Amino acid sequence: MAVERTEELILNMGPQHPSMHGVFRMVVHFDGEIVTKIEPKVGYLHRGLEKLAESRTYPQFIPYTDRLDYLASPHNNLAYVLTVEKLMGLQIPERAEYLRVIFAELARIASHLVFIASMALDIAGWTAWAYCFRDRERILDLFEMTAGSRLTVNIMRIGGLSGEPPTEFWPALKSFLDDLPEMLEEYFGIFYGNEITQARLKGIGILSKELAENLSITGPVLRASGVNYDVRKAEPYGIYDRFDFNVPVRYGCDSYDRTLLRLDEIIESAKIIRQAMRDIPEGSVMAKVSKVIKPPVGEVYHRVENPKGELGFYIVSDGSPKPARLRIRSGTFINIQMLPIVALGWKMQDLVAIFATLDAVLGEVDK
Amino acid sequence: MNFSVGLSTYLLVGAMLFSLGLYGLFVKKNVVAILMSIELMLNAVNLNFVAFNRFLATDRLIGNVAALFVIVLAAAEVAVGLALVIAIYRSRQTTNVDEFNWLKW
Amino acid sequence: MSTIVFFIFAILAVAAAWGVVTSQNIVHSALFLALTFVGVAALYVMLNAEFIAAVQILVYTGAVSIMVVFAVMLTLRGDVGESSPENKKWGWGLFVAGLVFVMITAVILTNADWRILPGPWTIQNSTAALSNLLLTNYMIPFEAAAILLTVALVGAVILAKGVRENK
Amino acid sequence: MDALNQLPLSIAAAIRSLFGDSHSIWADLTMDVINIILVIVLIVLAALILILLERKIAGWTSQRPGPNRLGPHGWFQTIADALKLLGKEDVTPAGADKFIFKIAPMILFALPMMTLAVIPYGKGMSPIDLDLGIVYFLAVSAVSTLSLLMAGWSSNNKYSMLGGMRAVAQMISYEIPLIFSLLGVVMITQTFSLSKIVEAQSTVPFVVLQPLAFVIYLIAGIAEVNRAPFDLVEADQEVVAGPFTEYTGLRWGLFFLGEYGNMTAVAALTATVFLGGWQGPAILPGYAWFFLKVGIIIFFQMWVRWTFPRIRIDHLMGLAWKVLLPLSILNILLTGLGIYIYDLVLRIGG
Amino acid sequence: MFGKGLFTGLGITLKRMLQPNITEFYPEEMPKLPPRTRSSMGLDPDKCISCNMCANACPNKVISLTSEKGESNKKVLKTYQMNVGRCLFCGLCTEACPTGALHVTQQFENAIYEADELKWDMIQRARKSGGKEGQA
Repeated sequence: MAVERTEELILNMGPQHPSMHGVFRMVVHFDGEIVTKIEPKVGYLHRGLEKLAESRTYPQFIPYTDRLDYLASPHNNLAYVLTVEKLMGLQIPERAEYLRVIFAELARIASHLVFIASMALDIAGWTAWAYCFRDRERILDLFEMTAGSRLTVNIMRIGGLSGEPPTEFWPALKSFLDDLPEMLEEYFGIFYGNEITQARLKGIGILSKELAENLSITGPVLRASGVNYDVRKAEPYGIYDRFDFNVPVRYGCDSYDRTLLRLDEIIESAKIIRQAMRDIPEGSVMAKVSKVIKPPVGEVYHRVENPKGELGFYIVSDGSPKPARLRIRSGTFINIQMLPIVALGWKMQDLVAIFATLDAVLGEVDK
Repeated sequence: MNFSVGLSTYLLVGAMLFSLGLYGLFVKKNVVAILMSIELMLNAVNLNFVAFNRFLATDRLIGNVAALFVIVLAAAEVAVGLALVIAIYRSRQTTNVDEFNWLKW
Repeated sequence: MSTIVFFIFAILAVAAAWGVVTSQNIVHSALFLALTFVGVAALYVMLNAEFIAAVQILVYTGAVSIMVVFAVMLTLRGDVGESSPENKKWGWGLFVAGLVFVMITAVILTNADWRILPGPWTIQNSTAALSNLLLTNYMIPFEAAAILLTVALVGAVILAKGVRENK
Repeated sequence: MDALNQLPLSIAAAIRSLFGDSHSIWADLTMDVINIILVIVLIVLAALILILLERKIAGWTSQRPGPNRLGPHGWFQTIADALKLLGKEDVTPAGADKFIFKIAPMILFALPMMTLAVIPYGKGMSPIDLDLGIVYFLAVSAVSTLSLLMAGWSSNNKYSMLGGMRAVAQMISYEIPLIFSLLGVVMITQTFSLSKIVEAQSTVPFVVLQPLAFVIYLIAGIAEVNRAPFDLVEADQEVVAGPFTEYTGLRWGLFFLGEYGNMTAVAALTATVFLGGWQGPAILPGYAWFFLKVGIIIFFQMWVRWTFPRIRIDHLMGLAWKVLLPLSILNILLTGLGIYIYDLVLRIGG
Repeated sequence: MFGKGLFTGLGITLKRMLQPNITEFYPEEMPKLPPRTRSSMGLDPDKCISCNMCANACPNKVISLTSEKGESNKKVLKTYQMNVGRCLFCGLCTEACPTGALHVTQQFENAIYEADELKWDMIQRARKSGGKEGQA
């Protein structure tokens, strides 16, 4: 048989494209509807955060970390302040530790809700999107009443938190957790349980365990490929070793399992928050920290389990109030490299769905 | 001059369509265009069938039946023709009939 | 009244057919072809063959769409303006086509039997009559056509898809 | 009640009586012009109402009020949007095939006008009562494929072209189950005339006799007018807006009108063929029943749209060829058997 | 059974369709923002001791203030400018303020037409609002 060839279609998807989650751009080569080659292009949202850090003092950089993965900003705060505290050898009060866990896990739930919403939207399930955003509002309200902002929360400080949650925080949190199972049931009914969704996602975009490990994929994408790896368990930070929770792992390696894994993680996060609510001690939320933070000379790396993957900060300190060098290892930036490999041979619609399962946030990708 | 629409008028329209199709068949290089020309000729024939039926056999529908069969044949012809075009295009990367000078592909 | 309508559609059909064969752009050709079909369908209606007219539009719009798709698929994007070139023998083509046209015209115009106006149309329910005819007198050709279509479509699928060679 | 029922007919007769000879060519011509205007008004009105309804339903499903600024409960929102569209710049992209680009939306808008002209809106109230109503309807609505393809190709945009290609693949595939599902009804009534089909449903609507065909027609009809979950042609997430990507202002608005007009046409045919058209208990006049049924079908289409995700293209084709087509052929077979048995019983009994 | 999920989805949307709306009708009803919401900054010029802590805490050099020695050698605030175009609304300045002169307000309608209006003269703003805005 002769070489099969039809006219190749080169399509420039993004940076302005409805399904590109911001300003991601990929040059996709199509044979009909089949993807034959993908060239991802990043950098449209590059703000030079790593360089900016060198001209900001340590506390001043915290608001910038909000702008990394802006759907789970407390997590970025947490990763950064933990790194600085590790560098300084700082102990923080117990109550602050518990509150950090609560906010981090709330942020995980919020981030995963946005994931479900955008996943549903990318396969045109408009109403599921609206429901997820409706319920995410309640988490954002919790953030707002505590830290004063909804999206760029800026809640963590080196040595603790920006403030004690107000009194109305606890009943609101409890009622949210109580309503959560009902919400998840609704998402399942309208999105996961739908046969069209399952047909769209099951068996699509197989990311094998070996490939995932070789590409150093992290986070839910990795765990959906059957690898039981979670920084919270593998290298517990903060007080995560005190909580009883499972790391959900799925073995399907496909888009559907990557999507469903987020739902499992929401359940586990809710479990952690409940335990933290039960055990939280009274006390201060801020350690004694000098006004001008001057960590000792040295370098440090610390990582946390961000909703999107492993988020690590590497800081080199020269003893001045400003970091000499700061490097961010962001989860989706690494995860996104699976796209040109995994999405090959699938259809255009699958490409959109596979990209959506990565839950890419361009703030984190482009830094 | 009588402008009433008689049989010969219809037949003349058919003849024009047929000749145009024939012309296209001769001069077009693109296979798809040649298929289109053939469609034109078949339409001309159909028009004649229906016209003859209407004028010369007003109590029977044999012309219509013939036209229906021609439409079926045209559909089959288009399907096979286009399949051939795509098969040839795959190996030769051209739709130009002048370059279809191999008896194999 | 009907004369005017006839000439509108006849001229439309012929002009569109002219467009089909002279247009250098294959997609334009295909769209002109659609216009020709519409014109011819209108003529069918004037010839009391409504069913044929409807089938004509139903079948041929599909065919034309497919042709456009093929034309686009098989044409390099940049030069679609000259995607349907003409070869050097246009003089011969013109000559032969013109000759055929003159011959047919001569036959039509000299045949006095055909110089007639439409008589009364006696068949009331022509679609029902047509179906009766197809399933009684023309049963065998009808079935044969069905088989032909099936075979042609299966063949088309095989041709287009390509047979996998056994390894 | 009967007077109300006959109201449009009485008006028509009154207009005709203005002419000396109520069946002169001028009376006919006047009535035709009035009918054409009525059908255009119907489409524009339907589009105005349906666009608002669509947005309302989109809002209600996600617990929002929908448009609520202009007029009571936002009822004038669509009019404002139409005015906005009128004021927009009419952009023709460089490198577009200008004539085709400009004519494509007009074709799509003209088609529902042509199809809605043969629908019987009430007893004796078809603008044109064709013997071949169904065939005509299907033939005309098949042309919309071509207009989408023209729009997609002429825009000189790869997304548009992909959308146009998808339109051809999808609509030609779904036409077949669509036609086949209607054949069962045609076999029972032995006519293509829509008004005769409605009259045949005076005792029982065909949805009872042909439930399978009804479901097939509903699904294929949604696919035929490119609505979710079969809206691959203008799938925002993949091909931006498909053939409509490059259109602006009034031309885009014409596409919108065409889409809602097509939706109305398909719903009207469903109501006519399967739900008994204007037949109904005499508590409401016939045309009210007709529009009620059309409204229910359209509501169902919108409800489905705001619930389901979009189907993938291979599943779409698979559904048409592997599920709906065999089912519709089975339906024809069952209908034939049913008619045969019914005749047999009649012959034995009578 | 195939199709069960489809009908479940239809049921959910129908149920939600019949439920009351949850939309906030801004601007007819202003949202009730919690007191900590960092929507904009407000300054109480009388409380300000011109210590420059806010300007130092700011990551983006938004705040610039000048002062002059008043009677009894105390610093008196002369000008207080915020270049809000660069503001991250992180709230670090209000946290740094030792007297609570600079505070967050819930005034979130900050849209303006001219780029020049992004330079807030905080003393003027305080005077204009009469100290009423956003008593946190």
